[in-house]
Amino acid sequence: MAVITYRQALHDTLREEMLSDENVFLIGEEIGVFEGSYKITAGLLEEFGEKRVRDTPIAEEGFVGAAVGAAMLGLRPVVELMTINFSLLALDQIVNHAAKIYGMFGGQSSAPMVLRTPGGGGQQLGATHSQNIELYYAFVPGLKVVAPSTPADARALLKASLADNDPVLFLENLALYNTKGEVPEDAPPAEIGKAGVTRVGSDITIIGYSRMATVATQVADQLSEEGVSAEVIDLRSLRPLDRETLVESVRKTGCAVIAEDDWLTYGVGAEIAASISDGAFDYLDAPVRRVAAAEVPLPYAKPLERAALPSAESLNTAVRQTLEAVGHRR
Amino acid sequence: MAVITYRQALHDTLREEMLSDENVFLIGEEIGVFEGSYKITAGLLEEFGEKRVRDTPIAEEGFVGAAVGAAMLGLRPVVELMTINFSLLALDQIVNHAAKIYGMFGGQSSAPMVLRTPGGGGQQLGATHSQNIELYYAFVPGLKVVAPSTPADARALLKASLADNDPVLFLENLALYNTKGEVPEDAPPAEIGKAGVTRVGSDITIIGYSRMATVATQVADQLSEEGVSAEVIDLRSLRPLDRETLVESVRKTGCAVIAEDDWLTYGVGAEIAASISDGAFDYLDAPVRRVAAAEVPLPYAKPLERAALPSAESLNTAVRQTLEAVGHRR
Amino acid sequence: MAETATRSKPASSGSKSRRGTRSGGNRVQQRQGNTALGSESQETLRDYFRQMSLIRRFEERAAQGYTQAKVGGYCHLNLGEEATVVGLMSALRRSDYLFTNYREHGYAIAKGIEPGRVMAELYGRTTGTSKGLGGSMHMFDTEVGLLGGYGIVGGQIPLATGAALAIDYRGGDEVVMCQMGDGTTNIGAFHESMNIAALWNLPVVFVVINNYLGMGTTVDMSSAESELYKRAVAYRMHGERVDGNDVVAVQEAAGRLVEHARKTGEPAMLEAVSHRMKGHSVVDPAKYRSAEDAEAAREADPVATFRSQLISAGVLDEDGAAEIERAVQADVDAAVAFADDSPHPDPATLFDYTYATPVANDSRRLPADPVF
Amino acid sequence: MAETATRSKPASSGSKSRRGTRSGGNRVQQRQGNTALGSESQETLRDYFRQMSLIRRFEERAAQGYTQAKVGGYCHLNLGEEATVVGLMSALRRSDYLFTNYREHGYAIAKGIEPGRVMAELYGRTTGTSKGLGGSMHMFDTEVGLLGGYGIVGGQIPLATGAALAIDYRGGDEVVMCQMGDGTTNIGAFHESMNIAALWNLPVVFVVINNYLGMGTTVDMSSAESELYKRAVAYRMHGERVDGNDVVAVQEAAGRLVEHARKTGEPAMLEAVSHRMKGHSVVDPAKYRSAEDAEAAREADPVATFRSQLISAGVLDEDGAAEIERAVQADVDAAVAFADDSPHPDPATLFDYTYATPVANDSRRLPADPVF
Ligand SMILES: Cc1ncc(C[n+]2csc(CCOP(=O)(O)OP(=O)(O)O)c2C)c(N)n1
Ligand SMILES: Cc1ncc(C[n+]2csc(CCOP(=O)(O)OP(=O)(O)O)c2C)c(N)n1
Ligand SMILES: [Mg+2]
Ligand SMILES: [Mg+2]
Repeated sequence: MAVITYRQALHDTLREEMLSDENVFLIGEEIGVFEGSYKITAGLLEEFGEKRVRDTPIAEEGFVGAAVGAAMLGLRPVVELMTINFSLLALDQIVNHAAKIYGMFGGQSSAPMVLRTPGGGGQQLGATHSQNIELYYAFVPGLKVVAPSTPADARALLKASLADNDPVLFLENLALYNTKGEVPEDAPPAEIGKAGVTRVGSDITIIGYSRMATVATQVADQLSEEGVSAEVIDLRSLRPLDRETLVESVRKTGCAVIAEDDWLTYGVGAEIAASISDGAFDYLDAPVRRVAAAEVPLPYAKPLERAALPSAESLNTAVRQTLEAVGHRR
Repeated sequence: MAVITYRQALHDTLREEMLSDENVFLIGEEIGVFEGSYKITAGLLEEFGEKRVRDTPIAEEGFVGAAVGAAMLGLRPVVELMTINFSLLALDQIVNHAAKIYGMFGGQSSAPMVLRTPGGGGQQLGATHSQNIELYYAFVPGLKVVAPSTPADARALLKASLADNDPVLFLENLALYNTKGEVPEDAPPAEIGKAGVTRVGSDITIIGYSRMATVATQVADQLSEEGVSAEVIDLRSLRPLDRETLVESVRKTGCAVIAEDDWLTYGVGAEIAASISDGAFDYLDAPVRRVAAAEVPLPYAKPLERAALPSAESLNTAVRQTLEAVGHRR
Repeated sequence: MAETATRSKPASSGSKSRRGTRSGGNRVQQRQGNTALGSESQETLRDYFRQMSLIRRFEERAAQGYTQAKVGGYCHLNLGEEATVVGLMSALRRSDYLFTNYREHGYAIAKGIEPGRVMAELYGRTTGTSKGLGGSMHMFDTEVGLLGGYGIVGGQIPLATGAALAIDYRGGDEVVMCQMGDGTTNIGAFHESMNIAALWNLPVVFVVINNYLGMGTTVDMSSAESELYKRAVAYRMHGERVDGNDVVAVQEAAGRLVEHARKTGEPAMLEAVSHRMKGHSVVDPAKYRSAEDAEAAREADPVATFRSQLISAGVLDEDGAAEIERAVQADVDAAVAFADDSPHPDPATLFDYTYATPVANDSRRLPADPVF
Repeated sequence: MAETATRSKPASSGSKSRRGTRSGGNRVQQRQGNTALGSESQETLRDYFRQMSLIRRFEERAAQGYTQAKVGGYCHLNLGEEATVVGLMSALRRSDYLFTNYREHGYAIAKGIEPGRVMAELYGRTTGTSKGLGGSMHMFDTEVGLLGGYGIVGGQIPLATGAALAIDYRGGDEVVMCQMGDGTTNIGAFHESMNIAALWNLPVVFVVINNYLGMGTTVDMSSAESELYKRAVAYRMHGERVDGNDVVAVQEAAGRLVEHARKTGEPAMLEAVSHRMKGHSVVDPAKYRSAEDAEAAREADPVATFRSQLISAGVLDEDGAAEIERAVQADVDAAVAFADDSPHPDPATLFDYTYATPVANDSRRLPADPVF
């Protein structure tokens, strides 16, 4: 079992899948000669050649749509969208086409493809380059959306996504690429649609996904030193959403805090909060709390950016306040 | 006070605003020679000429972006996007540009424009032409989103949107165009960011917007005949969201049902449910219930379409079940 | 000094004057082409006539079905475009792939789908091309290689390009045809995909049906270069224009470009100048059209024209023509009967077509169902 | 027979061979143009040199600021493009409008913003061009008509077209310049906006800075028509190419097109062939570039070239040049000092720039704030 980065896990899994299935190919901007904006695909052009690693013009609608068309004929494209911000330019091909091919035509064809793309702020990239808009995909029937937070999950969910016959939005995060973790090489693909309980606890449930799942774990660790037993749930799959796991946990702990990198109002956490408030109605001892980004176009200047984004500190504060509200004693 | 259709109210208000401010102009596909896909702009090309009523090529990203640029120089474009489904092609210009102009450049310029577009299913237009994706706009700081459900609101909110210095997504609905209502001609512009209590009641709160606000009223009327006193809230503004009005109502009634035309998971109703579950935590006698569209690419065939979409019947059922859950006796 | 690109003079003087009017210049020029019957066999020519007549009659019945509320949603007809449709489809093999816009009933039939299944789709029945889930705009049939009619303007272009990429990837010898309207050449996806297809040398023929109108907007109102085939130049792609009222000319041009693509992998663009005889969709009264223009469209009627041509050329006599017309009438009647007798989808199947691979926790809730 | 569009032979044989290599043909051809000093006054020429030197020095200091962690985010420099930048900006009036991509520091300075305010933006300070909210990619100044640097590739093109629409609407005599890179000509927004500008006759000059690279992707890898100015033909728009290393030639061409647009309202496209001396952004080591290519970029250095030209032509002597260089060095030092001394934005102002018109119930919550 190797300890590798999230980046390496993605790279290695892509390579393995390309070796084992010649229908798998990579397509996107700057993934070949440039080796990927975030170097996930480094070395793959050299190893697999231009047919399997296809550099595209800057034409998100065009090359994402081309991947959809190729998938309809049975290939398995893995698209890299440089960041999720640019995916807006391809949204019509994803939402109105990829997601509808199977249903609209009565199940005759589908679009088995993986759309890899990182979200995330915190790098001073400014308002248009720091967004977390996975909601746009999680909302759409016909798409599946997964969001690994660890190198092991990156591997297991990428394998699952490539084995799936539907279009899968595979959410990465700029801040996770250099994080490390153990990656069992013989682990089976993950099950899409299942959340993971990554820390078992009894006092409070903290829910996150992607970067904020790792922040949640961090905060749980901090709190455990103070005798608080926090359960952490990593959603892993945003669509389908595993409501059962969420509700089961909150029925046990009686309270929950959601940690999300996107904007609060209408964000992914809204559905989580609504679902928990519904499914654990009789068990909740305090309102479900959400920690999310301030609702502003994210500023460039560091002090403002820092103030706007959720962090271990803000999550910690919210967890403590919730524990206080339910009368938890440390 | 005239009784006119929602369509007529939009038409008349556009005309008035064009008469009173020569910076106001209309731009969109088929709005001039064709008189609008849904005839909102009928006659305006003839009256105001090609400068004020500009037919565009089929180029959503191009003409919406052109409207943003024109707004930056102080014009007041009213864009018609034929249906909200096609707005996906312009989303980058709306979300990454219009919504960011004010904040990203430190308040030096803004994009005062109104993006009119209808949502709505139920016309057998199939999966790509029947979506309700106002969420994509309601989620974005920098945008404002309003959704009138009556002719009077259409007028009052359109006036408010045109008076506003920010980009406003003005949500219409195919099923509302022919609905009628009283329109006071001297009413002031509405206040963006405020919901309306359209029926006062004490037993349950029903919340809707756009078409579903009218369905909510209909159901409240049905129930009142049976002695149920339902309060109806029409959101009117999705961004900003008037949580106070919602919570105040539910603190009184103790239970709530949300009626929405979009998909349930991650839909607009998720935020409403989350907000109510939080703000009225100590007052809720039953979980907040949501009535929404089935999560499928909407099929063409009538029996399937009918089954998939929310209606007065499904809302009525959910309200009755919620009343039962709280032990309401008729 | 800098190099300078050729700058052709616009046909009309400014944007203003182009609004609401149509410059007829090019159109007349198109109509005057000598319509020879080419080297096609008499049998082929008669079959073209049969197919064109079938599509004509089918579309008339589709409109009627709409009036009778048997057909719903949007319904766009190929009336006036029959020669183009049949000419194009005759250039394709069954194994070749076709992507179209929403105006595709005729293409579906000419590509080889039973008219009954096409009508059943309009009627929203389980026997339809898309099991009734797609409707008029969204026909599909893997068997005959119709990979979809698409309702989003331009949406089919990236998909078609991607299908050609898959063919190239596998070294297959199929060709993709991507049909679209004149108005569609102004959308971003057109540009992105034309560039990609040319850059990567993909076997796809982009066909623009220039019926001079996108809804009510004329080509002159929407395209700065109104000779649409010239836009191929921006991608170093071959482009040409053909009289879309001439089935033989269309078949010849399309066949040549398709076979060239098959042999070399090179894409091409073909503009077929055509007429839309009726409104944009069944419900559009087309009040914006001038009397002359509507008259011109009626006069250009490709089915009537081809009929007379075949009769003058001795390929058909009046009786033979009438017999074909009776036969297609019977085919359409049968299609309607088939559609009418077919079952509506069962609401219980609502959730069967969202995902190809079932996964845990998929939402299968009706509007009145609670979340928990 | 159908009409046929000209089909120019691609420079290289197929898509495969174009990957990872760069066809040098056009480039050499560009470099050989005779660089005359034109009819500009000596003072103007010296000022061009001053501005070019200022931008050079500024960008070097910006890179340094990045290394010192004074500057964050993405940071794209104009190193190698100084002649283009200064030539273009000299063609505009202060009242003309400019929209650019994210590689705009030099444009901001040459359009008239104090270098200190540009540096302060990079430093994220309240005195910056966008109050520190925009950063390197998002400079803006209403006073000098810089209507924004934009980070989304192609995002500025529709906006610029719309600004030109506003000028046309009001009958003003301003002109819009819309700057973009070579890679940007492949995105849909380019096509849609070029068409709209030509169709509606809008006073905008689209300038493509062809530095042969979009990140690591060459023009040959991304554009089926690699002579980018020829793409204007698809819109019946005038297009031309100029040597972007020649400040006088750039000024002349841009000035001519800008004045033509001012007089007639007609848009145009200008391609300036240029070099990117360093990586795509400050952090890019550009390993993908061949040694010759990197060497060629270094050799083409427009600042050094122009300096020698001015000296040989007697417009400057070595002392005069050195004096200018000292002066711009001082300007840049002052800019850095100004930036360094300027205040960081106060977190309390976080919610002040979301809406221009305040309305009820706006969310002004920090991450740790509860909803209720
Ligand atoms: C992206 C998008 N924008 C607008 C529409 C509405 N619309 C449907 S058909 C049409 C006109 C298309 O004209 P053309 O391409 O010439 O095809 P034709 O209908 O003439 O066959 C328009 C604007 C749409 N379906 N999709
Ligand atoms: C829509 C979009 N896609 C991708 C990117 C990432 N990106 C930033 S710059 C760039 C290359 C642009 O090249 P070019 O237009 O030639 O401009 P240059 O950087 O050479 O000035 C890319 C792909 C982006 N910012 N926006
Ligand atoms: Mg047309
Ligand atoms: Mg470049």
